[in-house]
Amino acid sequence: MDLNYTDEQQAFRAEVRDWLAETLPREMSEKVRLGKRLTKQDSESWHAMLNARGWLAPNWPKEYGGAEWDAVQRQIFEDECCRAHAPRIVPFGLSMLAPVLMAFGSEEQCQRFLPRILSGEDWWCQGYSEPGAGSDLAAVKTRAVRDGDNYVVNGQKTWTTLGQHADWIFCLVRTDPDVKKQEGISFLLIDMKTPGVTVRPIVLVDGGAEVNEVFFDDVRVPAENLVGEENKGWTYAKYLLTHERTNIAGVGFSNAALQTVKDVAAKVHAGGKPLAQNPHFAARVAQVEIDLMAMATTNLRVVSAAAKGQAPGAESSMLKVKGTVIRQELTSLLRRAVGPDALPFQADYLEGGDNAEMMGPEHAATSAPGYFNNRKLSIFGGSNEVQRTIITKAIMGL
Amino acid sequence: MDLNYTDEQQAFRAEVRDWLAETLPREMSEKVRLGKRLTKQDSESWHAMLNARGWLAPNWPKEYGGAEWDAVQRQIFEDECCRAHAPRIVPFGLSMLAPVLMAFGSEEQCQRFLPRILSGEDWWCQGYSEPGAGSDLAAVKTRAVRDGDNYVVNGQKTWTTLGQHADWIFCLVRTDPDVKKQEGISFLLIDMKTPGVTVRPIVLVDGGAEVNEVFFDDVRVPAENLVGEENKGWTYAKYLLTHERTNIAGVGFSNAALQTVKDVAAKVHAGGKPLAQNPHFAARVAQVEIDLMAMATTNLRVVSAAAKGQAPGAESSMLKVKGTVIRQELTSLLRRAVGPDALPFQADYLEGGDNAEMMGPEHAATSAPGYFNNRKLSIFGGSNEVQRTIITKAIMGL
Amino acid sequence: MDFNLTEERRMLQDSLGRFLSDKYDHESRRKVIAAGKPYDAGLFAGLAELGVLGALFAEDQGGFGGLGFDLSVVFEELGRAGVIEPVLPAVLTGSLVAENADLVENIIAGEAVVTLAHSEAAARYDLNYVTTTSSNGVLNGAKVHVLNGAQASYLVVSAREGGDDWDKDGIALFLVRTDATGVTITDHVNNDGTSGATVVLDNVTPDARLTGGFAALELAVARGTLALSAEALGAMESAKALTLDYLKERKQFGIPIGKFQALQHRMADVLIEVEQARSAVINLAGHMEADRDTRERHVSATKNLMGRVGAQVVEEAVQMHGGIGMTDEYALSHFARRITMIDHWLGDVDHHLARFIDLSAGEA
Amino acid sequence: MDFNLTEERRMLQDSLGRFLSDKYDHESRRKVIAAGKPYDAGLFAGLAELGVLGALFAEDQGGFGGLGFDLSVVFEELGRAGVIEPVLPAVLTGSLVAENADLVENIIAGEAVVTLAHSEAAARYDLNYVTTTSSNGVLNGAKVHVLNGAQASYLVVSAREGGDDWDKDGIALFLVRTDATGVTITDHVNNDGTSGATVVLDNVTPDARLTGGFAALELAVARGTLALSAEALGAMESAKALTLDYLKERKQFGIPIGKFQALQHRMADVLIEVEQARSAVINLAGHMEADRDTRERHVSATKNLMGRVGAQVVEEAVQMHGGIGMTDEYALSHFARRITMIDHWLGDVDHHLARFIDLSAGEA
Repeated sequence: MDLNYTDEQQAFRAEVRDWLAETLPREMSEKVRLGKRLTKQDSESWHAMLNARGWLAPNWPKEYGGAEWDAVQRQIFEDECCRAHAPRIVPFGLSMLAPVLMAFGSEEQCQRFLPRILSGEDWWCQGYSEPGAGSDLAAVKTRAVRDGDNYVVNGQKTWTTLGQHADWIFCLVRTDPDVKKQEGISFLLIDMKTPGVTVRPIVLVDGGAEVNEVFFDDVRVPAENLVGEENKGWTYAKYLLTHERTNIAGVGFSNAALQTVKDVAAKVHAGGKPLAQNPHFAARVAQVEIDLMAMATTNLRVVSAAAKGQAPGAESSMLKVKGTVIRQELTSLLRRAVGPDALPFQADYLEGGDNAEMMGPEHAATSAPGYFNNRKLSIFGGSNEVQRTIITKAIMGL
Repeated sequence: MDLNYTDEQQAFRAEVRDWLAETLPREMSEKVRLGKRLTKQDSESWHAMLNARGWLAPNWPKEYGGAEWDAVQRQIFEDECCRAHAPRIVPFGLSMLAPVLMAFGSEEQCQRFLPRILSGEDWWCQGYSEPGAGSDLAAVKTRAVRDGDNYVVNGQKTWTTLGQHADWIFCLVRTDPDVKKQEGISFLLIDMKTPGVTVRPIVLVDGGAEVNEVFFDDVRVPAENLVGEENKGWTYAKYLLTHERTNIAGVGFSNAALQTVKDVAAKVHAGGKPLAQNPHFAARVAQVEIDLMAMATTNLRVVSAAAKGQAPGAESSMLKVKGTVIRQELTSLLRRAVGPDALPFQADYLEGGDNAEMMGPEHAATSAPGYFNNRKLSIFGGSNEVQRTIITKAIMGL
Repeated sequence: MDFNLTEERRMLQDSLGRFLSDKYDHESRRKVIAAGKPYDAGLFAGLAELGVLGALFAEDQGGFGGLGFDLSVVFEELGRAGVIEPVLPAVLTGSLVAENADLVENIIAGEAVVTLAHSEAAARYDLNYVTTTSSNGVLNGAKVHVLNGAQASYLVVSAREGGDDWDKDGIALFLVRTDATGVTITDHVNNDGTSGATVVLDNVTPDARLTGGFAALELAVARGTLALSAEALGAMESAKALTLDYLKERKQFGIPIGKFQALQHRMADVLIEVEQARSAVINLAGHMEADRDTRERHVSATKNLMGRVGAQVVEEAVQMHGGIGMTDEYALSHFARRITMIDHWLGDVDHHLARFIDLSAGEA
Repeated sequence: MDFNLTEERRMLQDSLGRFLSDKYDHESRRKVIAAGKPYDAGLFAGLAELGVLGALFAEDQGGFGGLGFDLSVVFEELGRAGVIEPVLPAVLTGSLVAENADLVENIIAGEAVVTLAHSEAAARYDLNYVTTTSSNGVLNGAKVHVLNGAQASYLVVSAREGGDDWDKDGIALFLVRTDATGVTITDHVNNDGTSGATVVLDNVTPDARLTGGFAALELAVARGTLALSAEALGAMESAKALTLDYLKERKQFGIPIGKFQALQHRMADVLIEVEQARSAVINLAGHMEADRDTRERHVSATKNLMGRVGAQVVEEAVQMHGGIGMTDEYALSHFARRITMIDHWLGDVDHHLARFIDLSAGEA
């Protein structure tokens, strides 16, 4: 037992921290720190900076231009990025599609798509969820019918995050409606510029439009864009879901959010004293900090086992649930810390407009929208209800 | 809308309060206040005092010697008894069996048993639960086979509260094993002195033995002790369960328990100041007090509707759940208030021994056992899980 | 003890409920907000015509209500429908301008919005913090979170005539025309769709100095807290109803999600807590006319409970709905925002918990 | 970073686990308590022989461990089995009597129980409250909650040489023979089956004045807190295992109750929180040798978390079991009592939450 990082790991952390200090533009980290929304250009430019340094794809093998870090290195990198308020890397191409292509795609597909993911030429989005399906991902209704060298796709996807920026979408489509629902699904890559693809933004409770509906109306997709075998898509999807769960605990995000809460509570006054000295508020913050200290270690235990090649089982579901509980509690603490100044809806400020006059203290504008937006954490990516069922069933062996 | 009691109701409250002040022996109320265990004699003597005043059977009709109070009067009486730390009236004969006899028993049974319940000559206990059945009360296995003018009973009951003191037990027994489980149950009255009845106490986590197992080994019960019709027992049992739910919210108990917590917190010191001034502890107490203020009104709303003849539906399940959550939180606050002095197990003191030297402050001895014992509140009388299912199904109409 | 509404209040409740379900729906409300309008003037006029504003005033003030249960009946219905029209300002200022009969008449007719300009940037939720000054007959200072400030014709402004920033003594109240010289009002929309404003007062001459200081202000805010709490209750009832429908209708893995026991049990807790919220509103309404200490203890108890239950109802309702519950298109998200933001108006859970403790100890 | 035990610690863990599952069960423990015995002397000797006490001391003290992770490994196993034999006193006093090599040898051999007589009736959980006096070479005062006081041959007694009742400065530590003139020990059983005592000191001449004052005491209590936390973790693991078995085996309405989704989801939270508790114990063990402020911040973080999680595990395990979980016959009730009472030893959730806040602000 040793809670200390090795000298090598500490050197790596220092290297990452120094690089971030030099490279990450101040206006970008301020946007992240203050919870403002990032533009497409922000994301693309951060993507390019990481790619230039060779740190864009932590879990890719070196032959494809990846960093090939182990799980502990990846955790250190995540922590430092959160600490520096770096933008979150858009994961759909890099961490979700790429592992599937490497495992199940053809050599041609890898050669064609992977370099364009790294270069940022292709922005990918995910076409999994459908209206009315919720956590039952296998209930795919979008149909793909083979017609010569093409599939003809009809149907609808929803909750497609940042689909409005995307060049390509990877989709689960139904290629056989007559078998068990998991067995007739295929994994198809679709160019968003193909005729018949329509994107409609969904405005959320925080006033933003980060998710979309994507409609397919007789969309013709070359058969070469099928990944792996027809009707085996469910296998690939499940593989992807495992990969989606890296950094699932979000310890770095929570550490940064805790710091934000503390900063605000130190500045804001209640009854003439800093809110940080209010015993009730201090107790709430201390409670979540103590939980986070423990979860950071729970996370490292899982990461450290993963670094030794042990596959995480129910652990990643546990981290998902506890991680989101803590993150949501922190968003709730932030809106409470901000107090009445959480009332105004400052749309211009949220969208990152520089000349918008801000009302109230720092973080006031983003605290309520952040609270509302982060309700998604326990819904998306396998709801916490689904995770809880997985945990108990796995451990009971039911 | 009017939150005030009528003049009549206020006069009734004053009458009850005065009578309690005059009648309730100090040593008895001190036992209750301090959470000590009552002896059989304590219960019998309080029973006799109430009977002498005509207040023993609030919900019985006058013809049988009851007080025939409405729901609001009953609530006032309960509140005042709790406030005065009166012993709880043992309910098995008075509030559970008696309504069943009045509704479904024969005239002979009423004439024979009701006066003896009032006089205290017969102490009744309840034979519902069986080992392994839990909340599934219809899973009765104890068999009663007709043999001439008798039933021959074999089987086992459990969790029989205060069965060690009882003269009689009312039992659910299976008289027809070949039909749907609810349809082959009968309601039988058994004299505990009959050969073949054995009572074995169950020691609980608090060191006390308030519940028992009751074994029946070829016990011969006269057929005249069958209540109502053979195989209709489930109907009577359900009727009884509704009656068991009077004062289900336990507002009076919670008010008394809250006062106890406050008294202890005012006396006990933490860091040189009264614990009551500790902001963390004060916040816990205030939170439960606010919940209790609301629940008292929720309870009065239900009681007041009941007084007008409206039958409570999901409301009584709601009161059961919220009432037990609050009561359990109060027992937890009490043990926390007492602090390290909750450690010693003071058996002699608990049993009410007067010459046992008490360690630590008042209530120290009973705080931990009280916490453990009151875990039962969410288990017995229809577990909170069962209640929650009832609530949602009733309101969704599922 | 009687938990039934009087005949008059039941009639008001029924007619208001009918009016709102006929004239008001989620789509029309969304359109008003999207169009950048603070509210629907026609609808507000309709509410006034129906007597909604009159119900907030006593008979000797020209109304036909004015007691705690009048406020709770009206605002529960407004909350249930998600109304953003400026009824609350009349509660916050009504008792303060009551002696000005003409103005009250205009308020009741829906012709004048009079709102409270009291909060200041550093006050957070403390009612006694006032730095705006009144001296030499003019007011100077800045007010924030002024509800419907840009739509109001008059403001009730708190200003200090003596004492330090936190003193209860020395606070006076003034009636100020919004078009008076030196008044600058900047308008914004709030997260719950209501309209807020900041007000800067630069050597403003008030129309009148009103009777009553801090104690009158505290009572006005108590009435506002009751109105907000009842509104939150109504909104919770709507969120609850939407969720119950969703649990029945929505199928996953082939069965209605309301059959999943984990959701049933959590929904049971939501149902219980909404009843608790209703009782808390009744408690506050029933003690609105009690002595100050009793009333204020109930103010803080109720607002604390509404904040806690509100968060639970919002979070559970959204979670049980899944993604759809987070969309602007679906009514739930609007109720969620309103319930949540009510925790930020006139004191949140923590503020009122601490205040309840102080009041219980006789210290506030 | 490495979350695996060293080879030595793993061997100790294995042999201790085997020894306890062979020699120790719920029935035998119950019989010892029912017979009014404080513990089983034979079993305690067996534990000593196995090296359990030696693992608590460093090599230069005659042991073969003494670090945070040695304590956590030993006490997790003791907790898992529900051991009431007096191992904890050696943790609470070991670092204080370390310079007395003969005494340490006796402790390690299981021949002497040396326990801490520090708490006083009005101290609650505050370590700095001491009114027992040391003057003119004799001790006078009264101590409470002395673990295994009636079975000990020596006490480490804290007494005040200067300062007021709450000062950290002026506290000194003394070694006192339990059979010394003027020592009166009254013993009792605790709710968790352990043996406690009150000690009255009436002009008692100590055997020795020990090196170190409050700082040494604080470290000893930090080690005790780690031991208690690890023990609670072990007990939680047992409560969890019993509950998982019960969920699988117990049928209601014809199906295993573990198939009920509401219970599955609550059990998932229990499983998550037990992992949190394990991490909290690791955090404290891993910082036991850190600087004082870091160490004490982890002491309070861990003890607070253990108290919260402990209550959740106990309450959920009992609730899921139903009545059977409340019976003395069934092992769960003993784990429930031990886990709950650990919240009352060396500071409960509230005490340590407040202390964590103070320590984080550099104020304790």
